[in-house]
Amino acid sequence: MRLEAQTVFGTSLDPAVPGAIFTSPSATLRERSDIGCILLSAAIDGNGILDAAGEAVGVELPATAGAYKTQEARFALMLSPRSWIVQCNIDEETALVGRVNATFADRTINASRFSDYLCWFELCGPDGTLLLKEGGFLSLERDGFRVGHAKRTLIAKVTAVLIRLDDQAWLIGIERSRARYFADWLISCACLDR
Amino acid sequence: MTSAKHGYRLAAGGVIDRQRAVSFSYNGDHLRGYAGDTLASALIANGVGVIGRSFKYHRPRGFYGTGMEDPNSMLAVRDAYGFEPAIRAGQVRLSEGLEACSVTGWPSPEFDVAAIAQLASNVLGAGFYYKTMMWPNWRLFEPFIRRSTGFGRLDSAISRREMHHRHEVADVLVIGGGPAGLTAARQLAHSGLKIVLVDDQPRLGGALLWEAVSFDGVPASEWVDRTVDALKADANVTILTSTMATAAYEDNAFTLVEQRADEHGVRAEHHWKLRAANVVLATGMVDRPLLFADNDRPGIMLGSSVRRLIGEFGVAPADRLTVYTNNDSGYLTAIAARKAGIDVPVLVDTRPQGQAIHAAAAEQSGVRCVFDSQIEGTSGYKHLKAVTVRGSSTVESIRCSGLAVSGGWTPLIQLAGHRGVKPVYQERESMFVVRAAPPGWHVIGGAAGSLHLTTTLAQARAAASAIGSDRGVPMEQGADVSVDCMSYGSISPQWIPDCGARSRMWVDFQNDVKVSDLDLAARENYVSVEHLKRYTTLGMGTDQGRTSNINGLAVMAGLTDRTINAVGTTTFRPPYSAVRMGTIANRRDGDLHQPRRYLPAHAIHEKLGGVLEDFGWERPDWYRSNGADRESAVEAEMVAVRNHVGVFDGSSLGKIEVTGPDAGLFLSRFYVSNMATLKPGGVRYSVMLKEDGVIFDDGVVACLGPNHFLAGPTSGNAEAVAGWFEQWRQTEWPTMRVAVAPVTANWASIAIAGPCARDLLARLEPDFDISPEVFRHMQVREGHVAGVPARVARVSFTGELQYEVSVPSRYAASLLNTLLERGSGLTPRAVGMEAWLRLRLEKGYIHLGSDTNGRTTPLDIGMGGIVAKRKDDFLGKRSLSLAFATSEEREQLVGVEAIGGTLQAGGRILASGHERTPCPSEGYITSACFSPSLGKSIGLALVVRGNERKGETVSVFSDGSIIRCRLTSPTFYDAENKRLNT
Amino acid sequence: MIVIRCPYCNEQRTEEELSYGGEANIVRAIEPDTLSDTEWTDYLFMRNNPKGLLQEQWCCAAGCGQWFKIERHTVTHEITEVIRFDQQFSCKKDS
Amino acid sequence: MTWKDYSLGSLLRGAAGGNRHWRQAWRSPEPKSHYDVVIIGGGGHGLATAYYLAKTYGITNVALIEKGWIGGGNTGRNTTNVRSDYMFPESAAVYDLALSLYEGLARDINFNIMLSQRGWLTLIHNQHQMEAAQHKANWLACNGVDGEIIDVHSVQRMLPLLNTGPGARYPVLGAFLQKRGGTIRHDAVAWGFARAADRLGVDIVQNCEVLGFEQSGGRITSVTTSRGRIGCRKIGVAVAGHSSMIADMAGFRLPVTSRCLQAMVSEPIKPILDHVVISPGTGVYINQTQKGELVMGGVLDLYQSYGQRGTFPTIEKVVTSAVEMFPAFAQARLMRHWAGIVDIVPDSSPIIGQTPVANMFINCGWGTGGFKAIPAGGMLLAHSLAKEAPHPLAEKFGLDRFRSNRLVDEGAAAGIAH
Repeated sequence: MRLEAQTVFGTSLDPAVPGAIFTSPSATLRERSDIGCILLSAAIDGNGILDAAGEAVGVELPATAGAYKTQEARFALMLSPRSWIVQCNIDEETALVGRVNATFADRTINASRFSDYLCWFELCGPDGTLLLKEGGFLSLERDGFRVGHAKRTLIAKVTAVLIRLDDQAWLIGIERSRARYFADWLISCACLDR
Repeated sequence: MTSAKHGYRLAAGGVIDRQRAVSFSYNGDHLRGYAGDTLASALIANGVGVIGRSFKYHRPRGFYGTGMEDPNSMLAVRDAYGFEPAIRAGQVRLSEGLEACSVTGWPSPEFDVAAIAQLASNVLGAGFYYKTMMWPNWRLFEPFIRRSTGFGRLDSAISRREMHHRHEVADVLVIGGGPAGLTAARQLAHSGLKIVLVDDQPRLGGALLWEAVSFDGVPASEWVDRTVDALKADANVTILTSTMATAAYEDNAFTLVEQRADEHGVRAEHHWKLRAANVVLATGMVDRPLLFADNDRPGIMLGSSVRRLIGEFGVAPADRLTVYTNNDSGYLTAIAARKAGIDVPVLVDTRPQGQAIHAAAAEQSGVRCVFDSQIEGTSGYKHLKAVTVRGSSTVESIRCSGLAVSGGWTPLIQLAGHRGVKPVYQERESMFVVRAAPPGWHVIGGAAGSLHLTTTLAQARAAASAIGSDRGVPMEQGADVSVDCMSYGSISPQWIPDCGARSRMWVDFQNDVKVSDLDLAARENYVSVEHLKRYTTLGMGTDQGRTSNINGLAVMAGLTDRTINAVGTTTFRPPYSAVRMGTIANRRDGDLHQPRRYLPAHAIHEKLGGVLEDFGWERPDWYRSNGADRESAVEAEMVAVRNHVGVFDGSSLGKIEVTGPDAGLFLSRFYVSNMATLKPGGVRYSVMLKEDGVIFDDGVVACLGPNHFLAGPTSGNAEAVAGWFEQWRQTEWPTMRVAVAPVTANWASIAIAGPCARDLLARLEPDFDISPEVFRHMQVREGHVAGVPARVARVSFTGELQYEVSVPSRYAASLLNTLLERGSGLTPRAVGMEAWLRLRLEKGYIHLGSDTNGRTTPLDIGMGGIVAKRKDDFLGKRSLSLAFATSEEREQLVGVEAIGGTLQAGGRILASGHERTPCPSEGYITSACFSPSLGKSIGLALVVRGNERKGETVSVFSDGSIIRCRLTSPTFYDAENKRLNT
Repeated sequence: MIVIRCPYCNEQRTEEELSYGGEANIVRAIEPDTLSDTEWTDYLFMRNNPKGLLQEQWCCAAGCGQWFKIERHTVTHEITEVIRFDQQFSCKKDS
Repeated sequence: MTWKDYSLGSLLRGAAGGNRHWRQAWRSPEPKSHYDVVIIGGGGHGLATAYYLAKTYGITNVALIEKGWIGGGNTGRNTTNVRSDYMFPESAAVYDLALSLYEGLARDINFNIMLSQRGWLTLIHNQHQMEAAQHKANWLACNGVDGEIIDVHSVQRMLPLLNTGPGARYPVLGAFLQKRGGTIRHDAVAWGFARAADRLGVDIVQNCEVLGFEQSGGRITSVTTSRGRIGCRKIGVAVAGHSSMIADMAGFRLPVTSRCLQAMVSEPIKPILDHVVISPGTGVYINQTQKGELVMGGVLDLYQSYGQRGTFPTIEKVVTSAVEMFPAFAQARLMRHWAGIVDIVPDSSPIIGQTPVANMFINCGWGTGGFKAIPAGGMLLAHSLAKEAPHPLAEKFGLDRFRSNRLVDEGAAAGIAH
């Protein structure tokens, strides 16, 4: 027996556009249920263990907030000085968690399953920035959020992990229970004619 | 409608589009204006004179201004997209089919029966209501007063305006698109700085749209067009027209309201939050009224408004216009009127001839000027008919249909005031100005009190240069332009005229505050500017004192022999101009008002007929599939758990992984129980306290392996507890080797409870031994169930054998389905919150927040033994030895059983010997239900000295009646714990 | 709208992204049992509340989750210093 | 008493005489060099203290000193709501005393304070709140204070514009109603008490800022002010958000932090809301003034502040919630928002009585709810000053409760903000 996996929006995908939660000429929102991730939490400071952890997950762990490291199909971003999200294919989650926790048997670094904690959205299109900025500043610095960078911030009252893939594409991780609300918010921003 | 001696459209002039006529209605009359008109200019052009009535005396009111300074022209306005119950006509742009209606005066502003109040004006002086209507009771009078107040009625129509939020960051925010703002923006453009220029009008230019100005010999409009083109060529410049900067906050954050209109009205509103490093305040200035007897008659208008009407809209306010001034800008009005062909019988200047720099120019255009003169009074009730002019030795009556007044200028510095700037009175110009601008601000032009355009432009260039060098950017040196225009010159104010009755001099036109009211306030010692305002209601109308404040406090200064600076101004409060509440709320209604949180198996709960309630998460309270109504369904759900098996979605329960070499020690500092001694595979229940000793949260902690714990706070506190852990880790115990990772949403937790729970779990084919002797109560296992990774805790909230199965959330729906479908023969039922809570009540387990309150300690809920055993410290422990925790008055948790009757949560336990309220009480029923298993009404209660009173019979007061109850042990069901240990 | 640059993630954060922790530098005793009731309740309840500069702790709650300290004027709301939690303010105030 | 000359008759007489017969509502005397009692703080509580000190306890050699203008602090900035639906008997006794005194105050001080007992409704959004409301109703009945639960149909009748439809984010199951709750014209309370105290001999000294104290033998002998040194036998303090500063000058600490509480009004509209409503779902409370303005308030701003300027996120929260509760309010226009400095203590209950300085007595800690308690606060502080012992109703509200942690935490007991 094996239980069936279901995505957050598994039952409400727009059949017209495969995988899209909504689409308009200027923006498209998709759920990226193929993205998995794990959460690394360190019990101590020190860059020494970072290298070992990076080796275990196959991507360098960035030591500064906002940096977004990629190595082949792995991506890593810093959540806090002692925690990182490592993105991987969802099928690799178990193996990655196992590898880290085997490397750090005393749990000075712990890997937690995190694929189901965040719902990853991909927002594409020329209006992407405008839509996101309805919910907050994204950055209080002019040009403060460049392509290839990550950020944790508040959008429309919920915390979001944001990755700017390119000028017109974003990955947005939202806590699963609030993902539906977040999508509703973006849809309401996009539905109105500008 | 009315004769042409009121306002009319000039044959030429203005920046309106005379090719595009716009039809609209006013009080049902169909009228026409032009694109580019405001509702105010169109109404004046159509000869509308009386636009409303004043608040207290219902005096006829005409347009006193053309913009938001106008205290009089509040109208209800409907366009194709929405409805404004009351808005100043000058703030509405005319659109096709627009409907405007009066909101004051009954049956109409022209004829208002309540005008009879004027007869009693001596009785209705300042603050009269504080002195009467006390007997027998204010409530008797209140309805009459209330009915007479307010502008406009809300209607229930849903606005079709589109609403958006905008958040933006800029290097420079330029507020005001007149000559000052445009010059500053132009010079900063193309420097790489990101500039946002806002102006509240649809067209940039500010006063250049209507003042007679030329730049380098060409009309100002060409300079404006050129400048705007240059700004638009820079992609870093954002121009927002029809956009009001409504408020300024800390760190140069602003709110802006942008209206986007089409020919049918205001189609969309964008509410901006904008933060800028630098701010250029170029908001200009407005004229202020002059005080004289009967200065409130329709037909009397601010001089600057008259010039704007003529210059921007091609509208004459009257065919025969007297001008009254104490400064040189009045001459500009007279000359503009003459140029437009309006008859100007006389210009009355309060000053000596020597001061009037434009007198010759005025006389050249055919205006007779009289000096050292005052207007002593006016006549005409619904429209001005004549004014009486008193010179040094003469008195003459001048017939006229309009009077333009200019009593000096008021710089619009409200936004600086929002930041706490105290305006300073500058004697020479008789105006309040900003002396110390907030950091990063530059106040220029009219807002800075500049009375000549040359000065204004120089200030703008200086501000731009300062910003440029501040930011280290290259700056195009703006070319000097030669400006040809008339200066506003100089002023000599005379605040209280020495002729005319003070009880006829209006200071506040909307609220009917007169000089005599200020007199009375001064006599009664309401002399502080705030007392003055509040006692007389001066400046408290919808115009927020734009025309009345300065005159009011200058009069008060005179009455009390103080300087104007000593009196000071009232504080400017945001917003600068009233903002529709719907604009602020924007699209945040219904489900978007506050995020809802959904369980991972939400769709299944809906399918099962779950009645969802917001418990912080959307959770099923009960299931329609289990019964026709709440009571029968809840009972069926309870019976299922007690007799076979129930399935409950507890996914919202908090899950925090605490890891690292010091994880156990770390947790032991929070919980009353020592978590450090928990062995892998073990689970322990406990409570945690805040430092004041009060219970903050409860839950179980599982030890998943060495240095690896999973804390399970309550659903409602999950995020707060994670934050609490992290705060202590960072701030007090930074050397502990521990990490805190909240992972709640990652896992769906489905509890299966009941005598058949093990059988049901077995059908999920766990890959570990679940036999009772191996997997015991208060233990945890990690492995796989139904082929997916799982954590299974054997814990019980219901008193039955119970497993909590956690799987990654993507499997939640499938797990729930599987449990309900694979349970054939075991008849599993979905169980909702209510049944779940009643089951635990039978067992006597506390529900945090119901059976504990913000003062409950572990000593009160029977955990004193555990506290006493702890030798080491934990948060809140020290407070348990303070007097409060050990006092005799503590309410302690007990069970209660009804002796006949039904218990209800919230019932008060009366002090013994009392049978009727009011009387002392000693605690309350914290939870209650009818127990199907026990066949009686039971509850938990917090009762003073409860522990020693078990067995006692008490009276409980609830909803007006009293029932008898027995205090018992809190555990009603299976006190020996046989069932959960099976 | 208060804006603070978090000394950990180096982002400017608006007050909506931050949480407030009140007065900084309140240290919990290692052994609370040795404190008198007065000392303990001082720790629990008594707070600096100056009209002027106040040293306080904030958390970059919606950002990197780190607690840090600032010195801020309680009337103007001007922030005069922002430091990491393990750093000392440059000039120690009297009170 | 002769000074009670406000009446319709005197208005008519005044009108006939050009309103020249009105006297100063209160004098502005120069401070004397010594008083029996100096009261610091010319807000409602200080003024009420002065009045009751003179009226009830016969002590009239009193100066009330105020930094700015009387009623200029929270008294003139609050949302003017009054109620007494408190659960702890000690709180109920204080707030009900206040409301009872308010009920007779207009005639007592011969000044129309416009008490409008239009009913105070606390909405009930869910089952948990319903149980809490039932507990409250039962407890109030035990305390002898009025209050009842009404069902959603009655709520709809009273508040026809309230959003009770299926799209409402916060469903309404009913409401807790205290009929005696309502509103009062806030300035009138300050001015009325000032005038009455003045007529009984109290010197009200405005623009008189406290700069320090002179102490001897653990007692304050004089107050140094911006208008000179004023000697005193006893001293009363009622300065709300500025309590910590006075305590600082006198040499003791308080469990008080000062925070901004914002309030706001819309432009006036025709009567549309006849009661005072609070939604525990959003923490927002609303009433409509006699002038037609919608008055709204909500939660405290995030941080300690003496700024008297609010922050926009709070405004947005309050307005958005008001519109969610009453969708038609979207059409009303927000005219003005402002802030007061409130004195927050850990249990949100007042501190009344003796301070560590022998002859100094304090009244503070009312937090967001001081206006509704003004007459009681004044009465209890006056008693402390007169008798140098707590009033029986104030015994549980001493500063000493923070040493034993015997707090009176109404909000914690209710499980919702109050």
